[in-house]
Amino acid sequence: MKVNILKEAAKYFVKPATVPFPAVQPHFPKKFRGPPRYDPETCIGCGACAHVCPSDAITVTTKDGKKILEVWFGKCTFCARCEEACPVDSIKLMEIYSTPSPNKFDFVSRVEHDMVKCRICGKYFATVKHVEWIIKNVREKMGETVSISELKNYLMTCPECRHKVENVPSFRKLLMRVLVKEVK
Amino acid sequence: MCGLLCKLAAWARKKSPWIFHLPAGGLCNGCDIEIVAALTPRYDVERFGILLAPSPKHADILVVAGQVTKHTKERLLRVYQQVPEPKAVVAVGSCAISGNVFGTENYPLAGTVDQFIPVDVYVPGCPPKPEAIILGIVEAIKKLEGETRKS
Amino acid sequence: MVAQLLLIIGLLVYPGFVFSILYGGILIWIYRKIRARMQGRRGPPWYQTYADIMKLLSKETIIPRNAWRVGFIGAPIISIVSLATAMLLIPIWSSKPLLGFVGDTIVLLYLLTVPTFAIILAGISSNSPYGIVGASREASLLVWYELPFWFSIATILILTGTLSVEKIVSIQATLGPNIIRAPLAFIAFIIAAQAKLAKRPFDIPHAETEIVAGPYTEYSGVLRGFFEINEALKWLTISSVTATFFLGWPITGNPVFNALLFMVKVALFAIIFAVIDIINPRFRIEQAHWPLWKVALIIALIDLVRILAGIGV
Amino acid sequence: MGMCSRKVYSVPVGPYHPALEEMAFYKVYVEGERIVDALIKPGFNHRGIEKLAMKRSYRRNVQLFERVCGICSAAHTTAYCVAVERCLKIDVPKRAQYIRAVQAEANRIHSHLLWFGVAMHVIGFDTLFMHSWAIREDILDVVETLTGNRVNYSVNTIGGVRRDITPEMGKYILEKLNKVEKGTKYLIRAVKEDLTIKARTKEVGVLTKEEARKYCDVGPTARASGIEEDVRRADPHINYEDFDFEVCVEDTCDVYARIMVRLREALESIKIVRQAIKNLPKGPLMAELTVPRPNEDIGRTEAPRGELIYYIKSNYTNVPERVKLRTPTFVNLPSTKPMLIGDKLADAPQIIVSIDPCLSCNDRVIIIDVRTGKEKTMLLDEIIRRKGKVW
Repeated sequence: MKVNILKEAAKYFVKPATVPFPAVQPHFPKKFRGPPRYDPETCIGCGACAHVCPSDAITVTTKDGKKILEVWFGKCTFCARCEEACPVDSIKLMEIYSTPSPNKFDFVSRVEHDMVKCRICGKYFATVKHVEWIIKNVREKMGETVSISELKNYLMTCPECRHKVENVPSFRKLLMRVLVKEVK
Repeated sequence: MCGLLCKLAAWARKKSPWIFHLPAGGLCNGCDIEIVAALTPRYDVERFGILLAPSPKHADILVVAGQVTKHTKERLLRVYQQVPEPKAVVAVGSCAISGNVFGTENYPLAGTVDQFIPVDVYVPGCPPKPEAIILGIVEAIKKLEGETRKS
Repeated sequence: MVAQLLLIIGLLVYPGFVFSILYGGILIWIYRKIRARMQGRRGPPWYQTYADIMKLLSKETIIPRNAWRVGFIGAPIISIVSLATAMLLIPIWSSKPLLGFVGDTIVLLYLLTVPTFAIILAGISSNSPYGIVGASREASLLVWYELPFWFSIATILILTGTLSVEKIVSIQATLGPNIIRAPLAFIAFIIAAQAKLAKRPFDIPHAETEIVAGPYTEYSGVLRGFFEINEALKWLTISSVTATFFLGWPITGNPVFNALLFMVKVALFAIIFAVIDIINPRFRIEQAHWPLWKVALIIALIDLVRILAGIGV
Repeated sequence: MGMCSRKVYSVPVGPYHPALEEMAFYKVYVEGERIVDALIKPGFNHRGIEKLAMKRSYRRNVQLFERVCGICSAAHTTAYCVAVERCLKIDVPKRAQYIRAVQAEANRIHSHLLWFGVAMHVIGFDTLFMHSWAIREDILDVVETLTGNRVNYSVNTIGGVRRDITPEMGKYILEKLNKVEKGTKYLIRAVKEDLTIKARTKEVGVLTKEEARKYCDVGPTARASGIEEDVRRADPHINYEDFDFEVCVEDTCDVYARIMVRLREALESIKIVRQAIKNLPKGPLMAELTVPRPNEDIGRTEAPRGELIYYIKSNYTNVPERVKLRTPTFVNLPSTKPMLIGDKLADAPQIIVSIDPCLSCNDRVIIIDVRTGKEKTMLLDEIIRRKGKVW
C-alpha cells in the first residue's frame, strides 16, 4: 500500500539529499548570472550598458568633469544584457551569488571617468577613455587615411558643436575622406 | 542570574528563528518559490532550526518578497504588527529592495518595503539563490541576538 | 518528612515536570529528525526543542483584544498540569508508579482527555475563526477517537482483571506483554493514540494549510511556548501509556535499568507514531471516522469479545 | 446569501494564508463545513505590467514579461517573442526554436513538479512534497546550466535566443533528465498506490466537461476534464510539430485527474527535451531583425498552466503601441467556483490549488465581483481564443 514511498524514504534516510551548505560552497555553472561588476581598468564609459538595462539599474551621472557609471544590483534583473552590449567586455556578471547586507546601497559597483572638454564650447561631453578607444579603433580600420590631430579635433567636439553651421565644412571633409576610403 | 538567563535567551533565539514568509504584492513568485525551496531537501533550513511558521504571531523573522502594492499596503503593516518582539525583517529579491523592472512610479505600486516597515537585511538577486536567502536569515539572526544583549 | 520531600522532588523533577519536559523534548526531536531524514533532509540538532521553547518563553506575548483572557491564558496551563500529573501515575523504575492507588487507570485516562478540552478552550477563547473551526474539529475528533481508545484499554483491563496500573504492569511481567496477548487491541490503540496526538493522518485540528494553526493561531510568545511544552508532554505521556499498557514487560530488580528500558520503549512507540505521521496525508474531517470507528473500534471490539469469550487468553 | 435560512459563516482564505503561496483573497461561505458560495478577489499583485510595456522598447520588454510570473517565465517570454516575431515578420532560425523548446519544456517539468509538491502539501502530505521538490532540484540544475539562473531564464529574445546548448551541456542535461524521469515515475507510483491521497482527491472539486467548456478552461485543468486541447498541437509555435509527444487527457474531472495529468505531462516533456537535444539542428541563434511597421499579431504558447496569449500592436517606433496578455490562470480562476460549491471547507485549499493558480500572472485586471457578469467576461475571451485577428 505504501511500499514505494517507504522505499524512497528509506533510501533518503540512509543518504539525505541535503548539501552541507555553509561547509560546501554551492555549485555555480559556467556563465552563472551573478551580480554585475565593472572592471575599472577596461571600462571606457560609453554608457551602452545603461542604454540596454531593462530595469534602469545602471545609472550614468556626470558631475564636475567626472562621469560616474554605477550599477546597483539591488535593482538588477541579472539578465546579462549589459555584458552582451559592452563593447570592451568590461562589465561582467560574476559567477557568485550576491551576499546579503543590512545596507541596500552596498550592492553597488561603480567606475569613475575623467571627461573631455569640448574643443569649442568647453562643455564636458565624453570620457577620455572613450575618445581614446574610438581613435584606436578608427586608426586600426583606417590606417593613415586620417591624421590623429584631425580625428582628435573631430572627436573632441561635442555633438551640438558638430552640428553648428560654422563647424560643418571641416568635419564634412573628414567624413568624405573616410567614406571614399570605405568605397575603395 | 539575569546574565545567565539573557545568555540563554540569546542562544535560544540564535538557534530557533522561525520565519514567516510574506509575499508583499508586486512580485513574480520567483522569490517565493526560492524561499520555499530553501526549506526543501537540498537546502533544508530546518538543520539550523529555521521553521516556517504558519502564523505571523509565531514568527521571529519576517521574510518579505516583492514590492508593496496599494492593495497589500495595509495588510503588510498589519502582519508586521502581529509579529511579537523581538523581530527582524529580511527583504528578499530585487523587487523588495528597489522595485526591479516594475519601477516605483507605476500606478498600482505603493513603494518598496523599506518605506513601510523597517528592513534589517537585504538579499539581492532576481531571485536570490536559496543559499543567499539562508545567509540573509543568518544575518537577521545576528540582529536578533544583538537586541537581546542590549536589553 | 523525607517521604514528603521525595514526593515533592518526584512531582517537580523526576518523573514529574522537569524530566517530562526534557525527555518529551527529545521525543519531539526524534520525531522531527526522523521526519527530516525520511523526507531526504538532515533535520534539526538534538537541542532544537529546548531552543524553541526557551525562545518562545523569552518573547513578547500578544493577547488579542477580543479574546476571553481567562480561558486564553488558562488553557495551556491546564493542559500542562494534567499531563504532568498523568506522568506521576505511570511506573518508570519499577512496576510501582509514584502515586499509585487502586483504580488509577481511570484517573490516568481522564487526565489524558483533559488536554483535548484545553485545546478546545484555547480555540474558542481566542475568538478567531481559525481557532473556532480548529476547536470544533478537535471536538468532533474527540468523539471519534475516545471510543476505540477506551475500548482497547477496556480489553486490557478485562484481560488483566484489574484497574490498577501497577497490577497491569506486574501481570505483564509474568504472563508476557499485552501486545502479544491482545494484538488487535494494540493496533486499535495505536490508531486512536495517533488521533489523540493529533498527528497525521489525524492532524485535522491544526491543519496548517486549511486553518493556519487551528487553536494555536492566536497564541504567541510565552503562551505559545507553553503549548510547545504541552506538545512535548503529550508525546511523552501517550507513548508512556502505550509502553505501560502494552509492553510492560520485562521488569527487573534494577531500578536504573528499568528506567532506561522504559525510556527506550517510549522512544520506540514515539518512532512508530512518527513513521505513521510521515507516510500519511491528512484525512478530511468526516473521513477520519472510518479508520477510527470502522477499523479501530471494530478490531478493538473483536479483541474484547474474544477475551470475554476466553478464546486464546 | 439571503435565501439561506441557516447561519452561513464566511471564512477568508488568503491573501496571507499558508495554503496559498499566491496572493488572492477567497471568501468562502460555509454552512457547517459545506461550502455554499465563494467570492474570489484577486488584484493584490497588480503591477500594471501592460502599461509599463507600452513605455519600453521591444527588447527591454522581454525582461519585463519574464517577471510577469517567475514560475512560467519561459512560457511568457516565448509567447511574447513569438508575438513580436510574427508582428515584425522575423524568421527565427530553427536551432533557436529548438533551444526555446528545450527551456520551455524544462520549465514545464519544474512547474509541474512544483505544483505537485504544493498540492501534496495542501492535503498534508509533506513527505511527498519534499520528495517532489528534491526531484525538482535536478531539473533546476539543468535550467541553471542552460541559462545561468534558477528561475528567470533570460534566454529568449526577439529574433532568437541568447544562449547556446553545447554538446557537453546536452550530455549533462540528458544525465539529469534520467534522474528526473525516475523520480517522476516514482511520484506517479506513489500517488497511484496511496489510498489516502485518493480519498482526499477523488471526486473532489469536480468540473464536468460541459462546465469546463462553459468556463473556457485551458491547459491541464481542461485536459483533466476530458477536453483534448493543447496549443503545442493546435498551433506549433516553436517547431513542436517536429516532436513526438502525447496530449495527456483524464476523464475523471476531479483533483486526482489534475494531479495525474500534470505528472504524465512532465514525463511527456522529458521526452520532448530528449528529442530536441538529440536532433538539435545546426545554424545561427539569432535572426536578422526588421524595422517595425504598423501591424498586429498574436503569439500563443502552452504555458504550464494552459494557453497563454500575447497580443502585440506595433507602429513605426521601437516601442509596442499595445500589449495585451491573457494568462491561463485568468481563465481558470472563475471555474474554481463551481468546483468549490458543494464541497467541504477542508477541501477548499486543494481545489483552489488544483487549477495551479499563478496569480502573479493573473493580476493585471482587478475583478471585484465574480458572481455577476462572469459569463460576459468569458465570452469576450472566447472571441480571443479563435485564431486570427479579431480586433
